[in-house]
Amino acid sequence: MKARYFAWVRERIGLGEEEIAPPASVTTVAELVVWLKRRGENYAAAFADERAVRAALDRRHVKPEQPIASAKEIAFFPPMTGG
Amino acid sequence: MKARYFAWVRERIGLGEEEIAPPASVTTVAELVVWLKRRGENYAAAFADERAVRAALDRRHVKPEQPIASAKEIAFFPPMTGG
Amino acid sequence: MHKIVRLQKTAFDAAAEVASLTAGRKDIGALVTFTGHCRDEAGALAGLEIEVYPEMAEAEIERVAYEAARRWPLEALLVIHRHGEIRPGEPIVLVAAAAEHRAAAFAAAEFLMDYLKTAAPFWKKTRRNDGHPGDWVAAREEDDVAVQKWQTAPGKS
Amino acid sequence: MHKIVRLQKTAFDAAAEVASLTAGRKDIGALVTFTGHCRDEAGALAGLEIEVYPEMAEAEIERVAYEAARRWPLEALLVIHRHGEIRPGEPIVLVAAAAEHRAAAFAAAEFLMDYLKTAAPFWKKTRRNDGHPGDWVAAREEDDVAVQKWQTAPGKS
Repeated sequence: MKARYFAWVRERIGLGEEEIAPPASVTTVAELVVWLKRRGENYAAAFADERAVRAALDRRHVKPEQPIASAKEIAFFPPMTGG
Repeated sequence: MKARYFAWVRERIGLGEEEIAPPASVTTVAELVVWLKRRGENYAAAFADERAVRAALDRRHVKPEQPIASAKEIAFFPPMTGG
Repeated sequence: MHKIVRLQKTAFDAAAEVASLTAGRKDIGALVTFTGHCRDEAGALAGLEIEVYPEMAEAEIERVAYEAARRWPLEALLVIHRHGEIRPGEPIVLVAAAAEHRAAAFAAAEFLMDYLKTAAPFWKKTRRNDGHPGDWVAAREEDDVAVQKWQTAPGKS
Repeated sequence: MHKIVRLQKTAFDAAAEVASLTAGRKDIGALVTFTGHCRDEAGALAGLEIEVYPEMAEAEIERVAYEAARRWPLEALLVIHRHGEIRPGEPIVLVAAAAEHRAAAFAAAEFLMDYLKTAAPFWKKTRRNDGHPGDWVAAREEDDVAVQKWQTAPGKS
């Protein structure tokens, strides 16, 4: 699946997007965050305060307990500040 | 004092404004309306439904029980429909 | 606070009026405008004739504008209200409220409109396309209800 | 209902956009617009850089515009949101809602802004005049509170 990062999540990870292939044991958004944090200090820094990071699955807002299922795209970002 | 009439109050009375000199016994807006209604059928028609007519004393909205005191100008008109 | 209040017979250009209110300003984060237009009621109306009690209208609008500026932290405020002959599609009233943040701008614009509708001495008479004489527009009960919410509203928020 | 939703990098002319939305219409009685501008914070800011998740932003704004049209009887709706570099004084976002009466136009415009603020994927970073790196703008708690009122709000009123 494609992962996309925005704003300071993007800056801390150092990437705007990447292909990721989590193992089958990773079934929810929260579990994916745990898995990403193990990939390096940059990921650990981005998700240090998990409550500060929001997620969207196939471009819809989701909660951490949401199953990833067959989603094609997941995005992580801080609370939005548009408008 | 000067009396001014607007919208259908003006049309029914047939005048936009006039000088009036109510007797000293007329002390409130409501009493002035009673006095005006006796001046002719046109006034009686304008004030037939007294609750439908609003008043302003020296250009401020007032209730029927408001004393006229030394006001220079009184206006009568239907509920406003601006905006 | 920059404030403009105007009564006039001629049509106005809402965009130009608002532009002049905020030109060169870099401290305004939020601008809310309301424009009220004359509707043609599916072709039935040739327009409106708006009667005004001019001295009282100016005093009332100034009073309401002052009250809005007391309740909310505003940067600029504009009220223009027309009277006389109005044709369908033309603007009748323009209210603009500018503030640092949007909550104050929205609240002030809606407050001004609710009071203009119920307290400013204007009366609309319709002009019909079928030649029959027009009627005085009746006051809407919703307008009396709308204005009541501000009587219990807090001050600066 | 006439609806326009647009994301763009370039500045827009709010007046011209609104004029094009309502041109020739004689059924619109009430038009409410909201314009959000970049403030200079008393000269401290050189501007903003707005990051966007474009595919999701379009989908979210369309969804919110659809919901607004479901809740209120609207004649026309416009949302334009910029991204990229914005200078102080420039417009960032424009929302316009047109209806027969003002209550629907005010409510829809405020609803759209409250959702744009909290649900549309845009992030602002400041650019400073003193050469220091800018910061990501923090979300405001008031915005989360503001959007909650629509969750208990009734449908068409």
